[in-house]
Amino acid sequence: MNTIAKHLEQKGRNNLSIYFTSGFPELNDTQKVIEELGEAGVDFIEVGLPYSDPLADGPTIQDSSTIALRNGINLDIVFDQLMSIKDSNKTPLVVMGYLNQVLKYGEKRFCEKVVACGIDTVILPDLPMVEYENHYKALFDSYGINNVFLITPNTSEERIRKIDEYTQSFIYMVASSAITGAKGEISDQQIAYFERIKAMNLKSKLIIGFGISNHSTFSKACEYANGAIIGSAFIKNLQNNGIQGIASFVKGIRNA
Amino acid sequence: MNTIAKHLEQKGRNNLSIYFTSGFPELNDTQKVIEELGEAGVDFIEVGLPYSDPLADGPTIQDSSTIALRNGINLDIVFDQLMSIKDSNKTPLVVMGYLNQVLKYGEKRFCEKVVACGIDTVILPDLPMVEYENHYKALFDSYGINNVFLITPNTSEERIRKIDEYTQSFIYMVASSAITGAKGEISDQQIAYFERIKAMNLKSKLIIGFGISNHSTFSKACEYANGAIIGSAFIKNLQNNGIQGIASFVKGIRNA
Amino acid sequence: MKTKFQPDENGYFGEFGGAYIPELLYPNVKEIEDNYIQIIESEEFQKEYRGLLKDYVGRPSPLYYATRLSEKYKAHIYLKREDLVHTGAHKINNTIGQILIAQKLGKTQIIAETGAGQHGVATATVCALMGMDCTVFMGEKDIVRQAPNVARMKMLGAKVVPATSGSKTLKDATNEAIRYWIQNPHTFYLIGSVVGPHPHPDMVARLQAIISEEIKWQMKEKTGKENPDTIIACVGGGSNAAGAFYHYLENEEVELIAVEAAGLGVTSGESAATSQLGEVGIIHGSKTILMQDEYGQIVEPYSISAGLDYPGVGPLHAFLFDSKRAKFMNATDQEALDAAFELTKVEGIIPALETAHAFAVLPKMDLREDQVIVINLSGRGDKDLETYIKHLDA
Amino acid sequence: MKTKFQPDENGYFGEFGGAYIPELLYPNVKEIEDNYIQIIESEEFQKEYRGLLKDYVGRPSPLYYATRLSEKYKAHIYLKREDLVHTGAHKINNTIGQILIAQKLGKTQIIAETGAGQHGVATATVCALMGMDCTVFMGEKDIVRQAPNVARMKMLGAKVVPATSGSKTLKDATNEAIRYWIQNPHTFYLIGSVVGPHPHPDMVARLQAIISEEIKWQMKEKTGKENPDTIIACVGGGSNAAGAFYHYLENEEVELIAVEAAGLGVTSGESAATSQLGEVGIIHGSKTILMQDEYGQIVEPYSISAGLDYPGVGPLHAFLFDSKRAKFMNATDQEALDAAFELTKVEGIIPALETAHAFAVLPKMDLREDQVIVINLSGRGDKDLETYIKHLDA
Ligand SMILES: Cc1ncc(COP(=O)(O)O)c(C=O)c1O
Ligand SMILES: Cc1ncc(COP(=O)(O)O)c(C=O)c1O
Repeated sequence: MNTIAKHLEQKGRNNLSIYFTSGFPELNDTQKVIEELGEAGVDFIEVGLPYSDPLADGPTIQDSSTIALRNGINLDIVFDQLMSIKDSNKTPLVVMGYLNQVLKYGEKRFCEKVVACGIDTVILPDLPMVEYENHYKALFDSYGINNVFLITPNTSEERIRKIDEYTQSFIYMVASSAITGAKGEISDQQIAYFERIKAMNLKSKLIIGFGISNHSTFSKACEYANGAIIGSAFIKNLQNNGIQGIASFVKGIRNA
Repeated sequence: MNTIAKHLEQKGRNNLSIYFTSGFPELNDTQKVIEELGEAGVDFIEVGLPYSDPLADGPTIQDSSTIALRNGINLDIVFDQLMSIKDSNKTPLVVMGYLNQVLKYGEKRFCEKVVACGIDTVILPDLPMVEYENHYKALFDSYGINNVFLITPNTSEERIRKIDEYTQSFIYMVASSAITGAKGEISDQQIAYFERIKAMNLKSKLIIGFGISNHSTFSKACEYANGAIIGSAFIKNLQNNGIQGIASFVKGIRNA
Repeated sequence: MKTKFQPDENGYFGEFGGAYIPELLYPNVKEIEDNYIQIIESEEFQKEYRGLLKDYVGRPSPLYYATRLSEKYKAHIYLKREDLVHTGAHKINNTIGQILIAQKLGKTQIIAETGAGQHGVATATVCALMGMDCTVFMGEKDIVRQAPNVARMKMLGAKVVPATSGSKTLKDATNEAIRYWIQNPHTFYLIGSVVGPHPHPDMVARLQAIISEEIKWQMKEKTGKENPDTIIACVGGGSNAAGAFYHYLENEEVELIAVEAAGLGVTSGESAATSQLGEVGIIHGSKTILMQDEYGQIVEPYSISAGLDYPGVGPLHAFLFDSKRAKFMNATDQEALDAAFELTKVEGIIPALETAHAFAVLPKMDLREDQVIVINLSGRGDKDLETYIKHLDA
Repeated sequence: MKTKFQPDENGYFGEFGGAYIPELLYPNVKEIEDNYIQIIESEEFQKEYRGLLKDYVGRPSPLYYATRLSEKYKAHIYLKREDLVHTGAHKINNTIGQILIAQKLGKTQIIAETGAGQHGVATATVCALMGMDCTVFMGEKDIVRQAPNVARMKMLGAKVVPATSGSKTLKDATNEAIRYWIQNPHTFYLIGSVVGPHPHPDMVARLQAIISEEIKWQMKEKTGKENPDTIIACVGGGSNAAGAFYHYLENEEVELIAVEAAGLGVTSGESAATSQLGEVGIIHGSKTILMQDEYGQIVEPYSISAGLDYPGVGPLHAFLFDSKRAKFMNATDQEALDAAFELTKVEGIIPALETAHAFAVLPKMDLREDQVIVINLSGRGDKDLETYIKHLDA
C-alpha cells in the first residue's frame, strides 16, 4: 500500500502536510528541515525540487527555488540528501517537481532514485492526465510510484471520478483557482466546493492545499478533508525565523 | 535718367557699391553708416531692408537682419532715417528688400516713400520677371522707380536680352550660382561667364555682386563690368570694427 | 483643359501661387515646370510610380469604417489609413513620385526640408531606394521633439542639417533648404508639401491625389457611392489635405474641411492657424495666406505638432479658403491630444500629432446621423510617443 | 484530414507539442481546444477576420521585389512586407484572430506576454478595438530596451506588468502570464507565438497562415508560379515563420529556412539558438526543443533582439527541425545589425532587429542566379532605433 495512503488511513483526520523547498534557505538545510518537521509531528512532507520556471507556484515558492538553485541544489544533491536520512527519518515524504526535471534526469533514473530514497509518491503539477494515461502510469506503476492529481473547483465530475480511480495516495484538492500562496480565510464558495466533493464519496483520501496558512484555515479544511498542505506560509516562516522556528510554526497550526 | 545709371555713366569703370543692413549694428546706425560710406567715397549704397526670412541672403546678412529686427527696425523707421539724411547725403542709394515687405506695406505707399527719400532704384531678389511684366513694371514706371534684375551664369541669352530692355539702372550680375557671402577668389569659370556677358554688348551697365570681398576680387570684377557690390564682407567688417572701421575697409578695397 | 482648382499657366490658383523666386533658381524651377506634367502623365512614369506605390509603399491604403468612433459621434466615419503606408505617413506618396521625376531629370543629389521628420524620413527612404545622395534640413527645435525620425534619417544614410535661425522649425528648415538649393542648383529640391514656387504645389498635389483616387473607388465598393458627405484633413503645408480633396474639388456636394493647428488658442499669440491669422503674402516662393506682422515680417508660428508648425499654407489651400470651397476649422494642442487619446482608446490607432488635429474637430461639428465622413488619417504616432506619454501622465 | 504538419488529436507534431498544463488550467485550455477550429472555420469568423485584416490591419501586405538586394546577392529576392501592417509586425494577424475567438467565447479580459513589445502592442490594440481589458506581462529588461512599445501599450490603455524573475525577458514574462492565467481562469490568454499548450500553437499558426496564403497568389501574380525556391524567416517562438511556411509545408520542393538568434555566437554561452543548443524538454506547456542544463533547468537565453530572446521554439518548429523539413540557420547580434544596416541603405526599409536576423543569412548561403527567395520581413524597426543608432555610431 502507498505510504501516504497508509498513514492517512491510520490517522484519518487532521493530517498536516508541509511543503518545503529543498536546498533552502541553505544548500544543506534539506535534512534539517525534514528532521525538525518530523519532530514537530507533521504527518507527511512534500519535498520541493527547485525548478527554474515553476509555473504552478506563487512568488514565495518561486523565490525560494531561485535561492536554492543559486545555493547549488540539483537533483543529484537532493537525492543524496534524502538518501542520507532514509533510515533516520520516520515522516513519509512526497517529492514535488516539474516534468521537465524528470524528463531531463531520465524518467527511469528519476523513478529509481525516488524509490531508493524510500519514497513512493510524486506530485508533478504540469503532468496532465492524458500524458499520465498514455505513458507515465505504466512507468510509475512499474516502480510502485503513485502520482498525485490535483483537482480544482472547475474540474468536472467525470474527470474527478477518473482521478479517483488512478489515485493510490491522495487527491490534492486545490482550495481555489489560484496558485499556491498564503491567503487569509476560507470563503463560502470554497466550502460549497469542498462539500460538493465530499458528497461524491470518493474512495481516495482528500488533502486540501493552496491558501492554507494558519490554524483557522487548516482546521476549516480539515472539516472537509483528511488534512491540508501548507507551503508558502511555511516557506515565509522559514525565511523569517529559520529552522529553529519550525516547531512553533507547526504548533501554531495545530493549536490556535 | 535713373540716378545710379547717371552716376555709372559719368564715372564709367571701377564703381564700388556697398550693401549694408539698415538698423545694424544699432537701430540708429543707418544714417551714420551711409555718411561714413559717402565720405569714404563709395559710388552707391544698397540699403538693406531687414527681413525675417531673407531667402536670397547668406548667413552673415541674415544674422545682421535678425539683429536689426531685434533692434526694432521696420520700414517706417528706415524711411524716416533715410528722409532725415535726404539733403545731406550725396551718395546714390538703392533699397534692397523682399517682395512681401512691399506687399504688406502697400505697394503704392512703398513706392511713394522710396521716391520721397530721393531713391529711384530697388532690388527685390524674389520679384520674378513674369510678375514684373504683368504688374510691377507699370506700377514702378508710374513712380519713376527702376527695378534691378539679377542674372546668373545660368540665365539664358533670351532672358538677358529682355532684362537689358527693362533695365534703366544696372544689371546685377551674380558672380556665381551662390547666395551672397564672402568667397576668396574669382575662378576661370566665372571669368568665362563675365566675358560671355561682356560680349553680348548690352546697353545696360553691369555690376557684379556675390562673393566680392576684397581688393583682388573687386579689381578683377571691374575688369569685366562697371563695378562691383560688396555685402557680406562689409557686414562682417562692420560687426568686427564698427563704424569707425568703414573708411579703412573701403580704402582697402580700392587700393591693395 | 484646366479646371477651376488647377493652376493657370503662371502657377496661380485664383490670386494665389506663382513662383516668387530669385533669378538664381529660375532655370531649376523652369526645368521642372517644363517637364513635370509630361513626366507624370507618361506611361513609363505611371508604371514605375504605381508599381512602387503598390509593392513598396503598400497602397492602396485601407479605407476603414471606424465602428466605435462612428457610434460615439453618431455619424458614419471612415478613416483613410495613410498611417499604414511605408514610413508611416502620406508623405511617401509624394517622395516616391518626385524621386522618379528627379531621376528622369538626371538628378543625383536630393535636398529636402522637414518639420515632423516624416517628409525627411520619406525622402531619405526613397534616396536609399534609388541610391541618391540625401541632405535634409530640419529645425533645431524639431530635431529635439521628433528624435525618432532623426534617428531613422541617420540610419537611412541621410545628412540632417539643423536650421538654427528664426523659430528653428519648419519655416526655417525650408529657408535653409531653398538657400542651399540656390547655392547648389544641380541638386533637386524634393519639397514636402504643396508649398513653394510653382510648379511644386501642383506637382505635389498631383502625386498626393492618389489618396482621393483610392477613396473614390473604396467608397463606391463600401457604400455604393463614390462621394462621402464630408472629408476632413489636417493642414500644415496642405499636402495630405490636397491629396484627400483632389478628386472631389470640382464636386461641390462634397464638403471639405481643413483643420489647422491653433496651438494654445487661435488668438493666444501661440498658434499656427494661418487662415484665421494670416493675410496675403509671399513665403517660400509663392503668394498665399501667411502669418505676418504689419511690416510683412513672417510671424513665428507655434503648435505642439512639428508638422503643422508653419506660418503659411499652400496656394491651393489659400484659394480653397478664399473661395470658401473648403471650410477651415482648427484645434488647439489640448484638443488634438484629447482626440489622439480618444482614437487610440476606441479604435486602437495611435495617430500622428498632426493627424490628431483632424479628429479634434468632430466634437465641434453638427453631425447628421446619416452623414458619411472620411477623415484622412495622415500618419501614425510613433514619432510622437514621448509627447503623448508626457501628457497622458499629466 | 490531418496533414503531416498538423497536430494530432493530443496536439503533437511528431513527438513535440501536447498540453503540459496544471489541472488548474485544464478547463480553460479545453474550452479553447473544443472550439477553436470550429470558430476559425465558421463563415462568421472568416468574414470578420478577413474584413478586419483588410480594412484595419492593411492586408494583403505587399510582396516586394527588392531590386538592389537581388542585384547584390545575385538572386531574386522578394520581401513579404509584414512591416507595413498595423502596429508594425505580423503579430497583429494573430491578435485580431484571437480577440475574435475570445469574443465568441464570451471573454472580456485579456492577458498576454511580450518580448519585443510587438505582441503586447498588437494585443493592446485589438483590446482597445474591442473594448476589452488588457494586461501585458513583459520582462523588466525588455521594458527598458523596447521603451517605445511600452509607451504605445500604455497609451492604448493596457496595463504593463514587469516580470522580474529569471532573465527578466520573454520566458519570464510568459511564466508570469501563465501564472496569472492560473489564478484568473476567466481571463483569455492571448499568446503571442506558436508556443504554449495545445491548441495555442496550432491556433496561432492557422491565424498567421494568412502570410503564406498571400505569398502564394502574389508569387503567382508576379512570376507565374506559386512556389518560390526558398522562404526565409526568423524564429523567436516561431509564429512569423509558421505563417510564412504554412501553405508550403507539404510541398517539399520549397526550401524553408528558419533563422535563430546566435547572440554573441552559438557556443559563446550568450545565445538563443535553440535548435543548436537545445534538447527535448517541456516549456510553457509544450514538449519541444529547449535550452536547458543537465538537470532540466531552463537556461537564460541571450539575444540583442527582445523578440528572439527565448529558450524554446514552438513544437511545430521542433518537428520541422527534427524531421529536417526546415533548415535551421542562425545569426549573431553583429550579423543581424549589419544586415539591418544593409537593408536600410539599399532598400530604404528599416527592419525590426528580430527580422534583421532573417536577412543576415543571405551572405552565408550558396545562391543560384535563378533562385527565387521570399524573406518574411516580419516587422519594422521603429522600436529598435535606439539600439541601431548606438551601433551605427560605434
Ligand atoms: C502625419 C502628418 N500629417 C500631416 C502633416 C502636415 O503636412 P501636410 O499639410 O503637407 O499634409 C505632416 C507633416 O509633417 C505629417 O507628418
Ligand atoms: C518583428 C518580429 N519578428 C519576429 C518576432 C519573433 O517572434 P515569432 O518567432 O513568433 O515570429 C517578433 C517577436 O516579438 C517580432 O516582433
